[in-house]
Amino acid sequence: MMDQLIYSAEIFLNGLMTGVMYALVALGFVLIYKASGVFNYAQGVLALFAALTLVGIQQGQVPFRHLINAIFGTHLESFGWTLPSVLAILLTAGVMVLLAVLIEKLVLQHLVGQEPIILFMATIGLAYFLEGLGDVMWGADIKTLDVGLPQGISESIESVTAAWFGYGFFIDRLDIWATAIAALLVAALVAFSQYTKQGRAMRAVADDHQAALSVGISLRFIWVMVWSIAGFVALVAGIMWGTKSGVQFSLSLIALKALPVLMLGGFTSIPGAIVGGLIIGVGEKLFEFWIGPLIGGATENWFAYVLALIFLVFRPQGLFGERIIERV
Amino acid sequence: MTHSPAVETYTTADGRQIGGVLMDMRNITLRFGGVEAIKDISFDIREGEIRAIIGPNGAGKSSMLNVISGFYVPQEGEVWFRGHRRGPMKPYEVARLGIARTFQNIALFDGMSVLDNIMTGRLNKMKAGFLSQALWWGAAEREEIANREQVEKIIDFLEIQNIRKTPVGRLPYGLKKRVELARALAAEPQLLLLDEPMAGMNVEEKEDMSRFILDVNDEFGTTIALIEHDMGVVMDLSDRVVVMDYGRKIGDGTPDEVRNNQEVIDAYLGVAHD
Amino acid sequence: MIYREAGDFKTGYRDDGQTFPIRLDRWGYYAALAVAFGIIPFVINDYWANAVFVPFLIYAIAALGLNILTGYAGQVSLGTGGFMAVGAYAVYKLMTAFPEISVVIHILLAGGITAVVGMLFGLPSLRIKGFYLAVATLAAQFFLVWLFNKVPWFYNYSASGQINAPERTVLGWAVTGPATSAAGKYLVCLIFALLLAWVARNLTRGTLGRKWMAIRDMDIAAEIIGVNPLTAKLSAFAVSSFFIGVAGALLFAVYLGAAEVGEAFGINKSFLVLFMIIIGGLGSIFGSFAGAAFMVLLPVLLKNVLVGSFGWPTDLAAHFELMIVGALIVFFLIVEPHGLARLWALAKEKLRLWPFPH
Amino acid sequence: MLDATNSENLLEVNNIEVIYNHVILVLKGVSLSVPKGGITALLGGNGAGKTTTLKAISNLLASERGEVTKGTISYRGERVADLNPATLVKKGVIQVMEGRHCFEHLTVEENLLTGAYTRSDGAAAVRQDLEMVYDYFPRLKERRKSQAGYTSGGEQQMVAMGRALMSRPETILLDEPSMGLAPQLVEQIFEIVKAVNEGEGVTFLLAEQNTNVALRYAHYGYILENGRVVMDGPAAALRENPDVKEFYLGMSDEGRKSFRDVRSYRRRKRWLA
Amino acid sequence: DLVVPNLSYRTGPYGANGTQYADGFNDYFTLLNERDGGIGGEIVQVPECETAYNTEKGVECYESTKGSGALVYNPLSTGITYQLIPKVSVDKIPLYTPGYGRTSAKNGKVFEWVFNAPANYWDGASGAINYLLAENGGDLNGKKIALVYHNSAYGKEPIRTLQDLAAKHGFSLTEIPVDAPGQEQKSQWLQIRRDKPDYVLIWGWGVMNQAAIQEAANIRFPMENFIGIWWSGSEVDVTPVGAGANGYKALTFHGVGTEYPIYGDLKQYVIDPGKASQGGEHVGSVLYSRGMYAALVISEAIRKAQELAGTSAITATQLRDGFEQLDITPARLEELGLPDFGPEIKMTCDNHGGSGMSRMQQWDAAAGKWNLITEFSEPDQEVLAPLITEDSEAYAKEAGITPRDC
Ligand SMILES: Nc1ncnc2c1ncn2[C@@H]1O[C@H](COP(=O)(O)OP(=O)(O)OP(=O)(O)O)[C@@H](O)[C@H]1O
Ligand SMILES: Nc1ncnc2c1ncn2[C@@H]1O[C@H](COP(=O)(O)OP(=O)(O)OP(=O)(O)O)[C@@H](O)[C@H]1O
Ligand SMILES: [Mg+2]
Ligand SMILES: [Mg+2]
Repeated sequence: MMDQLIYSAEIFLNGLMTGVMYALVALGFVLIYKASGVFNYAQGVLALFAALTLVGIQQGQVPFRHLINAIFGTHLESFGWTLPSVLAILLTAGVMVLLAVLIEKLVLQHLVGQEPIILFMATIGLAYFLEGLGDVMWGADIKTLDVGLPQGISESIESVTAAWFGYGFFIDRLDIWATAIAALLVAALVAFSQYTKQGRAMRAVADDHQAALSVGISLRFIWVMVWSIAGFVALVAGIMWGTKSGVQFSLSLIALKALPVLMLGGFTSIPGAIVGGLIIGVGEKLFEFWIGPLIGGATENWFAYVLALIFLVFRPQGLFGERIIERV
Repeated sequence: MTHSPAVETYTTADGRQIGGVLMDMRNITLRFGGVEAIKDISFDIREGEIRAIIGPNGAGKSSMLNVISGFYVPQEGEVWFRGHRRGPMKPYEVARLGIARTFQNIALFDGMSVLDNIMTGRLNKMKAGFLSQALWWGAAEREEIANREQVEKIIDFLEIQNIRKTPVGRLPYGLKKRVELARALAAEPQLLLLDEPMAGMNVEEKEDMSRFILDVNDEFGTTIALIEHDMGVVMDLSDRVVVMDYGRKIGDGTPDEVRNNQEVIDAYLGVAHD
Repeated sequence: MIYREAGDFKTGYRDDGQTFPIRLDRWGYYAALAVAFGIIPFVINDYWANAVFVPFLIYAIAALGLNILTGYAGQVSLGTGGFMAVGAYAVYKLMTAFPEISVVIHILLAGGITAVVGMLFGLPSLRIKGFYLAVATLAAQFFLVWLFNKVPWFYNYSASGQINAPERTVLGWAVTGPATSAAGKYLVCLIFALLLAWVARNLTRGTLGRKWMAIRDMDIAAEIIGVNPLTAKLSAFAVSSFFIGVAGALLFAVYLGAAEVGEAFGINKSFLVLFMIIIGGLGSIFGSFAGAAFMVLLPVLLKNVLVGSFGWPTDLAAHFELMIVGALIVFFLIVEPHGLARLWALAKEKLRLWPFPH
Repeated sequence: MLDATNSENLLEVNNIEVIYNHVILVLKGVSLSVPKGGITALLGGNGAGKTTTLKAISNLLASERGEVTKGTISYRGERVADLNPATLVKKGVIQVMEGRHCFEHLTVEENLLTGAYTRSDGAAAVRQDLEMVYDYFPRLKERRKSQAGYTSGGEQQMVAMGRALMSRPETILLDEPSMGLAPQLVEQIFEIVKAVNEGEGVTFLLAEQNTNVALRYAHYGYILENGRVVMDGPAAALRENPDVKEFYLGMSDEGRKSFRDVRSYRRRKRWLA
Repeated sequence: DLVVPNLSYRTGPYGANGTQYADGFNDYFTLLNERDGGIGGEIVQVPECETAYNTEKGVECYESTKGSGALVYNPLSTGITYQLIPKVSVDKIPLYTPGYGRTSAKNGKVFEWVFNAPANYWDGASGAINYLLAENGGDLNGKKIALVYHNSAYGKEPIRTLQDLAAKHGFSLTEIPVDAPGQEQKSQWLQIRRDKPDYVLIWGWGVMNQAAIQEAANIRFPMENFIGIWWSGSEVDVTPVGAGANGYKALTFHGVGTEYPIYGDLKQYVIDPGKASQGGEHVGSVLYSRGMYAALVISEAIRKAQELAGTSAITATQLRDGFEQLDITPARLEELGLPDFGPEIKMTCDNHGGSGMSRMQQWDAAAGKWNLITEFSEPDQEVLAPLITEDSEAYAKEAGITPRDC
């Protein structure tokens, strides 16, 4: 029994950190939802795209080389450089801003005032497009992402816990980093949206497009800004997940792990994304540990959703979501 | 509590018969979190009369209608309808008692045509079973035609024949208000609640709307409770007026009584500019 | 001015409520039926059946189902894949447990079972709305897939968890199993699709349909004018799930013949069907068919053009296919957010005015 | 009172046509001019096109799938068609939209601050104007920390006006400020319009259904019907016009008609004959 | 011309793996065409069709290529294989699924049209256990073995076999499912870290492999005790993990690397003239070699069929006969430029699965290559044979097939 408790504690800690990783993806959703009421399904693909671009830039791959090779019969491979991580990250962030501008110009601008489900569909279309584009640009093979983040067990934590409990906890150093970065990101985003002029404008746009226009807020600027920030958040998520499990197609599927986090935390709340992530992370890991063996395991795919569902029945707007104003 | 509804009846100046108490609100209190939207208000609505509720913005008028139609459940107080105390009820159950209403911010079904919107008013009159509907056979088809005839009468009455098939989303404001009225009428209610039916209309349109309200009251004998900010309309149409202010009742009586009540003038009317 | 309404007088409310009020539409519909029953079955081959018609018809049924829920009753669902799986596994269990009973009855029963499951997962819709509900329906999607993968009873304890459709006949014709002819598959699906479309049409134009639409457009107002949200929403979930269950049963038994739950009924199915109804048109029966046709045909067409005609490598073609499908979805939403059905209606409206606009 | 005829025209609307959704023709040639420092009223029934006119001026039509297909609008002699709403706000034209349109989830004060979005004259100046707005609307100061979504209709109207003032506008386009407000509040709002107009010299173009009040406070009026200007003139003159009296003020020769007495056949408007 | 469609997947969750396999498959036929003018004078056409590992697209691909006289299918997907098994028996086209698909298809009496030599999943399971037996002096009593598997038809295949083997050899088996795609496996590996199994087997595909190897490295699980099935043993699975993956082992049923004579020809006839599939990026990788090997077996079956039928333009039915009498001896392999590349493949009417031999390879992270560390060895037919009979007979009953006499 004592063992089980100690194990639970270890799982709890790991659950927290996994939750942070989910939250990183969820954050991007929240930002865009907050600022435009758009449920951006493409967020996961955005993370994939960012990671692909980062690897491509860092390793000097020639974009579209398959296409070029197929059409012109050339054998382009790479530019033959390797850029330092920081520079590559900056350049990628630039690409994400460019992407945000294009998305605004080509998609969002034409869909102002449409129903949410239409916008949601548009982002699914966007997801398809970006997925294809990412493949065409950088190839579909699995890529290794290394920006110098440490990985593997943290020995100090292991030895400390081993001394305390007689069982060394496993904590991944990458997760520790992810937690620190996520905390920073959340603090910065909260401060931004709550206390700055642009943040206020962003929330205003979320409430009422027309009214925001009427006071002179430029929707286009706000949207480009928000999508750029979301693109940057996607880049961070992409770096974390890419370092963890390589950069390839499945990276985009982490979006599915972020959705229950959103539900639980509330679509509009930045702190909600983190808290929701932590609850989901811990919940699914502990459930798998305690209940999983009784019902055959592999419960993690659905547990988060069912947990969020049950939770929502009692609080339909999520933990920190804005109260749904129901008046007639 | 054994309130017996007052049974006295009277006849108005223009010869309409006002009956006994139809709806009796007793000591209603409604709170939202810390906000007390309605504070211990009692009033009644008599059969056949036009009863107005007035008061400044945020006084709790709409909330009161919402209590009547079961959308808000008051923390305290009792609602009596036709001499029976109404227990906690879902809004759709209240609707089945014969209470229909319109809304302050138009609540039409935007994706449906005018005709379908009005037909929704008759949902509770249609009883065909699932199978009959699925196969469009027997009761379902008969019912549809019978109810359609009723609805066409209302369409004629409100003079909206030419927009029958138009999706309501495209209609101008005034017509929407009229369609909402039609939908409420389609339910053949005994009590009709109108929340600012003439907001955003000019005098001419208000005149039209007044005519419809009076005709409904006259021809079908429908009891009407009405919220309005246009004092001209209120004073001209209503038999009795309740005045609310920040959740309290500050006046109740005939239009003339209310018009001359100093508290009402201070809280609501301001200086009269007739 | 061939296409017009003028002169098409209605003399009663019955006529006014008919499905194709304009004579030319009616003719077009009869002509389509004649081709579907009189010509296609005789010329269809395996490729056309398996790559085009059968999936189109089956997805049209699923799209009808989802359209009832999402398009008419306004409840966005991403659980379609899971519900199709219920239909598939139900029909599999029924087929293997009661081989002597007609497979048509099994398919209908599978729909019924799915309807019950759908209602169960529809219960939260009373509290949860909008995207929260959409995401919540994913719980159904993931849970059901897990269940069918995990509990061996559902796949009759086969080693790998795959299910295989045994051969069954209707009136002596094989309709499931490998020996089924192209025409046989096609006709079964066609008949189901038409019957269900007719039922959907009946339901949506009557009382139940109005309740659904009222809930969709403004649920609070609907409740206040007398719609019971519980029965309205649950009936939408039930009817929708019935359709989707039938589609799942057909997909497994008639089309694929073998299925593995995670692969055949994964979340991509849910999205695919949602695409269909949005591209086709929310709240439109015609739109369900148009959307299904679009999403089934487009990839086949693109592949044939890019690989077949341009001779591109398959992977480039596949990547471009993704990009083109994605871009087209966005394009369609921008041009006409209300889908192909609305485009069609607009085109007809223009035709009606032609040659004298305004 | 300002003499409208002699002052410079800030805003000129010249024979504009507006079409929604490529098919619905709503304005069929509307022209008006708004003199600097005046209060100009735009009157007319439901669907006459008042809101559409205002939105055409502030370039808010695009997001409703509407467009100006003919005619020109110029502000201080400059064509506004190519400006986006934000630039227009910077140039001093701001619209208070019909139905108030507060930012529900922002507090009252945050709502007001969004009004200063386009300004770049520093936080101190903004604070000062915030105080000015609170002076005009003391009620808002009390509720500064409440979420706008939970304030009453009248308070929301004040928020919307205050928000517009925060941009230090030269011209305010005010759409139906009286809709749904209690009579006392209507007076109050118009008093404030008058005070701002006289105190800060802000020009107003206001669309109203409540002809009675509007014509008491405005200097000049236009009457719109079915997308056309059917009448215009100084407010005082309009008030005396028999048609306006009958159809917009509800007055007959013996004073105000009762709403109970309108069941009879009515005379056609003269200008439609 | 001979038509051998290549139902490949170069997109979707498993695109990275599918691409390499498809390249090897294509290149081998290109080599035959370029160097020998095809097989028996007939040019081999390899129309490619993208399935994205999706069963419905697989059906579409099957239908669209079948009309052009397809001789054999090799979809590299267990799901699509299950789909096609009933179809090919009606259409009478062989289905060749080396190392994947339905294991009991080995029984040619029931599965007339399906071939899965040289090895199937159960052979693999037994091969892994045999290897461990050899390492432990023939005794696994009391050892703990964990199976980390892809929670799908593919991953579940070996469980029955392993359970039977566990009973036979007295080791304990823990089954740990991982849902697709499987990039998040923290729970699974924390469990492994707690349970401390002696060995971990993995049945993974796509990102799941690499995530598992990464997590194993993270918890410092001894890599030499971590063994993958052949689908979990390619370069893409280990390279992202870097040095941490050193020592990881995987089964294989063919050789790897470019140290075979055939690569000289490949370079001369295919790669240098620029005819390599997708630019020849993956030449020599594990999955490339496997695709090439599959093509080799098919081409040998075609040769055999031509020989039997006495005509070069064979039909699908004739190809079935070719498969059933196929015998690829070591000498023949040597002739083909791939000495000792695979085990001897000998198929008969009732044995469609060959000998089931496999061998072990180990990853050398520093050199960045796989090294073969054992010879080919036989699986435990004593355990496998009854399982195969049982499963195939169950299928025959369900599908109403009367097994043929052989
Ligand atoms: N659902 C709700 N949640 C919180 N507060 C509410 C809710 N509904 C109403 N209120 C509050 O109750 C009070 C009364 O509102 P109500 O809508 O009844 O006013 P009203 O008299 O109809 O005003 P108006 O004339 O402006 O329509 C207001 O302060 C309002 O903010
Ligand atoms: N987005 C839109 N799409 C289509 N038609 C519209 C749209 N907005 C307004 N209309 C139509 O344009 C006409 C004029 O509308 P507008 O809102 O300008 O009138 P208004 O004078 O402001 O009326 P109200 O007093 O009701 O506010 C109406 O018939 C209305 O139905
Ligand atoms: Mg109200
Ligand atoms: Mg207006």
